[in-house]
Amino acid sequence: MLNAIQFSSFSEFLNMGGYAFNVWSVYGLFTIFLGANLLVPMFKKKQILKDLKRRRVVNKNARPEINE
Amino acid sequence: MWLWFSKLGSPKWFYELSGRWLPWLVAAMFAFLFVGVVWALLFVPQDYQQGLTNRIFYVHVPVASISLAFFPLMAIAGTITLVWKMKLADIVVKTAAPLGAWFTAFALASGSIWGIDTWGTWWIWDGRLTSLLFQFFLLIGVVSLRSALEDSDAAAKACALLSIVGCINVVVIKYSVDWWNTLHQPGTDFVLSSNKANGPDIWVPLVLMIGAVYLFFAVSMIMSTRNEILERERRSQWVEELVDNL
Amino acid sequence: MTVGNSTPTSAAFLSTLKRDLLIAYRRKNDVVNPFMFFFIVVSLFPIAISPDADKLGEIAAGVLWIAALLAGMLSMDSLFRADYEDGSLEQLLLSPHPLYFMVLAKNISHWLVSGLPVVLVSPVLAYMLNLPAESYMTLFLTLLLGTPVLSLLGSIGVALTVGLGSRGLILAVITLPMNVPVLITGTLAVQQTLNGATLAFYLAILGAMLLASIALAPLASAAALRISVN
Amino acid sequence: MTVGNSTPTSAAFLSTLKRDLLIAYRRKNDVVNPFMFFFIVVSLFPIAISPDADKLGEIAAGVLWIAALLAGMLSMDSLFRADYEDGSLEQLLLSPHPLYFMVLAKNISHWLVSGLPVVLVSPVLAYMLNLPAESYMTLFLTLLLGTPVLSLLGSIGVALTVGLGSRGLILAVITLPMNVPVLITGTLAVQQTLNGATLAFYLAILGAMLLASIALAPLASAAALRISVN
Amino acid sequence: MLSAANLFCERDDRVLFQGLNFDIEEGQVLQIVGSNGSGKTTLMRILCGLNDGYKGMISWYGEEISEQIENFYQSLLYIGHRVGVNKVLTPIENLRWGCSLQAQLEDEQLMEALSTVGLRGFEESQCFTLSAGQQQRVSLAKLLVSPAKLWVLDEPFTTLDLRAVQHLENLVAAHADAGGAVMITTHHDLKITNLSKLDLG
Amino acid sequence: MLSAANLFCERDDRVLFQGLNFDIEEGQVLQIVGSNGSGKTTLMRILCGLNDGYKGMISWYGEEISEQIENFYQSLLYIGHRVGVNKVLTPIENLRWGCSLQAQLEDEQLMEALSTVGLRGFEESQCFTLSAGQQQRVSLAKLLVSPAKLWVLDEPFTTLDLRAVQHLENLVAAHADAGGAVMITTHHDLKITNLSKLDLG
Ligand code: HEM
Ligand SMILES: Nc1ncnc2c1ncn2[C@@H]1O[C@H](COP(=O)(O)OP(=O)(O)OP(=O)(O)O)[C@@H](O)[C@H]1O
Ligand SMILES: Nc1ncnc2c1ncn2[C@@H]1O[C@H](COP(=O)(O)OP(=O)(O)OP(=O)(O)O)[C@@H](O)[C@H]1O
Ligand SMILES: [Mg+2]
Ligand SMILES: [Mg+2]
Repeated sequence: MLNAIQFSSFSEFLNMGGYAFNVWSVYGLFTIFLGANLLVPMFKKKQILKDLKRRRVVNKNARPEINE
Repeated sequence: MWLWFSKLGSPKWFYELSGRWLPWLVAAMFAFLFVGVVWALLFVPQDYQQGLTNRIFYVHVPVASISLAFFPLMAIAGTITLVWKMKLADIVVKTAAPLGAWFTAFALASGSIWGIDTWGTWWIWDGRLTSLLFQFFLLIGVVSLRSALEDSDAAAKACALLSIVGCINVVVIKYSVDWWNTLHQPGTDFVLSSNKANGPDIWVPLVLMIGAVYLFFAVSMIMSTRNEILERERRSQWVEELVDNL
Repeated sequence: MTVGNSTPTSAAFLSTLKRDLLIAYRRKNDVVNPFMFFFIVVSLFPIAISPDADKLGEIAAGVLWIAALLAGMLSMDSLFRADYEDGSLEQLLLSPHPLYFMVLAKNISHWLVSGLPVVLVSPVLAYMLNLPAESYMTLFLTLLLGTPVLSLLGSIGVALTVGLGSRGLILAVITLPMNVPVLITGTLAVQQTLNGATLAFYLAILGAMLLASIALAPLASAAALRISVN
Repeated sequence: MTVGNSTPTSAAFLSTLKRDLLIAYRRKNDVVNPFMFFFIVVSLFPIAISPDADKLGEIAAGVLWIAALLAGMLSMDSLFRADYEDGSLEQLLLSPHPLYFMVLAKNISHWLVSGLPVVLVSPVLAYMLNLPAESYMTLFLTLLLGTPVLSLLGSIGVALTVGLGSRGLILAVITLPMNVPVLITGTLAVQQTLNGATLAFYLAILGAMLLASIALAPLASAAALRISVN
Repeated sequence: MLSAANLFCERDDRVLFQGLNFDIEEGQVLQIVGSNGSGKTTLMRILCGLNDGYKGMISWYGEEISEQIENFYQSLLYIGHRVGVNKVLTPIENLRWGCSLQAQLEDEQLMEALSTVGLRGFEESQCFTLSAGQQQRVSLAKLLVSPAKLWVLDEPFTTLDLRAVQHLENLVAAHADAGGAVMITTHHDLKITNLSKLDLG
Repeated sequence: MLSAANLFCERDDRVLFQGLNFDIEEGQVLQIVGSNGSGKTTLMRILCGLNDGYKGMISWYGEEISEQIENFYQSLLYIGHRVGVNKVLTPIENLRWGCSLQAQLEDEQLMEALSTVGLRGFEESQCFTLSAGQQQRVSLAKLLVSPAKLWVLDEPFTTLDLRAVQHLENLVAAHADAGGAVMITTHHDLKITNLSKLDLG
């Protein structure tokens, strides 16, 4: 069922039968698209937890009143 | 059933459940993605008309077809928000809108790049393209409305309503744009999938990629949903415990 | 306590309509500006594209429709704003009548004041842009049926954004895409009747859109208002 | 009293610029919406006029200029409004520095945020509207020089109307006519360079307009602000 | 007539009130007291159906309020922080529209109400030429002609001068005596017999 | 330092004040009193140059004010009804910009000022998440770091709680003691020695 690899060399693969720009830019954008939507929520989670931690500490210690 | 429904509405329950599922989903996503991409790039035979640009097919089609599902999804979640005031549904409306905009943007971009060689132009004012473009605009509208409304309760309801209205509109726009286009450019049909009939070499990687993109959609939605839950429930006991245990 | 008879909804509807027309009459800017805006935007096109009569004639219908759409949409902002700010909107929400009719009354008054003048002046501008003479009637009738749809749809967007401090262009971004079907029908009507299609077909479609939006849009606006006032 | 060194005007200028950019970064809508409006308005034209590439190519330059003008003008509203409402504008008027520079800083930040994205995306839209490829550069450069002029002129109108409760379309009616010379120069440049004229001439004119409006418009805006705050 | 059971409201993660129970009966004047930001305005808006960010049960003559919202609105007069007076209309035009939603009244009745609240001679001036206190009076003129049994007044004394305050207090007392009910917030001490208070802290 | 001679102001055909003469000297606290609408805010805005609908002469250290507006503005700190706090910026960002127009300060000084007014822990929250009183405090933090000699404060006590009011009064007194001058409106009784009053009726 599986065809053979369609390319005989790596440079041929990179060249994509002359459509290198189109194919690779689409796959590049695809990577960005996936990456952004996976990494951004990941970092955001870290940030949120850090922020919550900080606030937890602040809420325990701070007196939100005027200090004389 | 109802119990399950209301439990699903409980953010804490969802957070814990999704926390257990997420690693598996991520693993499955990467597996599908890896096999799908390698197959699509390396093994799929050249198309007699399009040459090797048919590789674009395997990312364009899954993303484009899922992007059409966003407004229905948001409209359903929005209805649940308005009628049953379920918090989780609003979170879905909130996280789906930007992700939908990404999906739509990528469908537009990959389609355009594909078009460079198949049509000889990046863009034509064809019915399907135009309606997808306007879907993109409407999604940006939902995102903007959300970010403009500072009061989160009002924002939730306003976006839910806009999603419902927008869903109707996406449908109407699609039909009217098709009508407009076919009256004007009867010839501009896509060089669509004559591919489909061509046997498993062509469609198995497509199925894999569709699976991968669906999994990606699920993973990304779940991750943003979990973040949103953390932010909204930050005063609740279970989040405080979670934070303290870090 | 001097108590009168309780009001039928029709009387409340008329009273709201009359009030809004009276306010528009007092604030003449609201009447004149959409009209002026329409005029100015349309006259930018001969300047920006070409003063050539033939070229203008080809694009005239589209330009007039787009300018009418923009003028309508940008004038919508005043539909609920003053009422929101002075508290009248709350009074409206607390009236014992279906909000649907109250919103409809405001929509009608707004269209009479800012949409109708644009429709009425459109033949003049069509002449200035050299629209083919056979199309005047089509343009006029489609605008007459189409601009109220635009108003009704726009009012949903306005109701959603009335509570925002800084609105900027968000109203436009929300509502412009919704107007596409109307725009398509209107401009197709002008082009296709020139090619021999029957006007009645397009008018029927616009009429159906108008009926649907009269039936549904005020409901959505009413729901949106309740959300915004919250 | 902890007293620092008194501020040179350049530092106050930079601080105001930075603040406005920061606000724009926080209120992402102000950045995204003018851009989206531009995009949406431009995409209405193929729908309203014709999806035919050749026809679109003829009107592309004019359409892009008009859409940029409208987007710029309608986004202007946010230039001073929030500051007026929260009192920051008064603080600006009471700063020991020439108001000219403060207004200029706000104008620059506003253009960077709402004008520049429009200019940057214009080649893409030019492509979609099938503008002749030779004209991309002309269009881009004329917009790059022309939109700041539109912003600077618009800011006078905004400063005059910032105190008005209901603005509606009055800003548009005031400022659109002022923008006609820029529009003419910009679109002529595109047409005439296609016919072989030199671009430099038009760029020189636009450059002169830009210099003149940098020199004068903030003065007028500053005066208008003093009047509006009164 | 109006009763609330087990009301709970939270805004911005801060609980404003919880487990709140109270009734208003005919003839009663209920003053809601509490410091700034304690939720007085929020409570009133919840009761009037302008805000649905609450949990609990509100009923009107024993039935749930959402079941019979039109009856309720027919009997309700709410005057909030923003008084609902359009600036370009004249007092008489404002009053005419404001009342027309609930009752059909003759212009003479409206004119009389306006002159009772001290606006004789101003009936035909546009409201932006009136002072803040006079605008407040326009909205209070509604109290004189409305058929509503329940008045909900949110800080109605702001910007009023002493004589007007006195007049309004008398009006409130008279309304209660005639079988109406009044719910009112103010930081000012009311000299009304039969006053009950609800303290939000 | 600041003196007004024969000031006259009319708004909407109503004379607010006429023949008004007064001086503010170093070390003085001047409270402007008067009923609502008597023109307190208008007077302050006239003195600051935000309103030019007046007749008369205002001078700064003996010279006409318009001749040396930049010197004057270098020494002036005005906090009006609208306090100049942007809602989307954080307190530290607001303070940084607000001060940068007059003086170059280090971030540490600003942080310290914010924690002195009780905003420790809120330096990085956007201001729309702060309560009205906290927003007011952001603007008052400027008093701690500004080099201005003349403070013009229009109802600075609104929305502040009792401790904050006390703190602000101390601040005003200390500023006067250190050779500054303060002009202030409030309906509240100031417990400050060496207070002069100007009554607008
Ligand atoms: C900007 C340009 C394009 C856009 C916005 C676009 C949009 C879409 C959308 C929305 C779909 C999903 C349709 C559905 O699931 O019902 C789709 C599917 C597809 N597109 Fe594109 N497309 C573009 C360009 C192209 C080009 C240039 C080609 C190839 C020549 C292409 C080939 C396909 C194919 C084969 C499918 C699958 C068809 C099907 O499942 O019915 N597209 N596209
Ligand atoms: N639109 C809003 N969004 C979020 N929170 C709000 C909103 N309006 C008010 N709040 C919060 O709700 C609380 C109660 O406000 P409310 O206006 O009910 O107070 P109040 O008792 O009427 O005060 P006042 O005496 O100042 O009128 C306040 O703490 C405020 O921060
Ligand atoms: N923008 C305006 N246009 C016309 N008249 C105005 C304007 N602002 C205020 N006035 C009038 O000027 C008078 C004085 O107003 P001002 O705001 O100075 O009063 P105030 O003493 O500060 O009152 P308060 O104690 O309420 O702050 C008022 O009678 C008002 O009607
Ligand atoms: Mg209140
Ligand atoms: Mg005042």
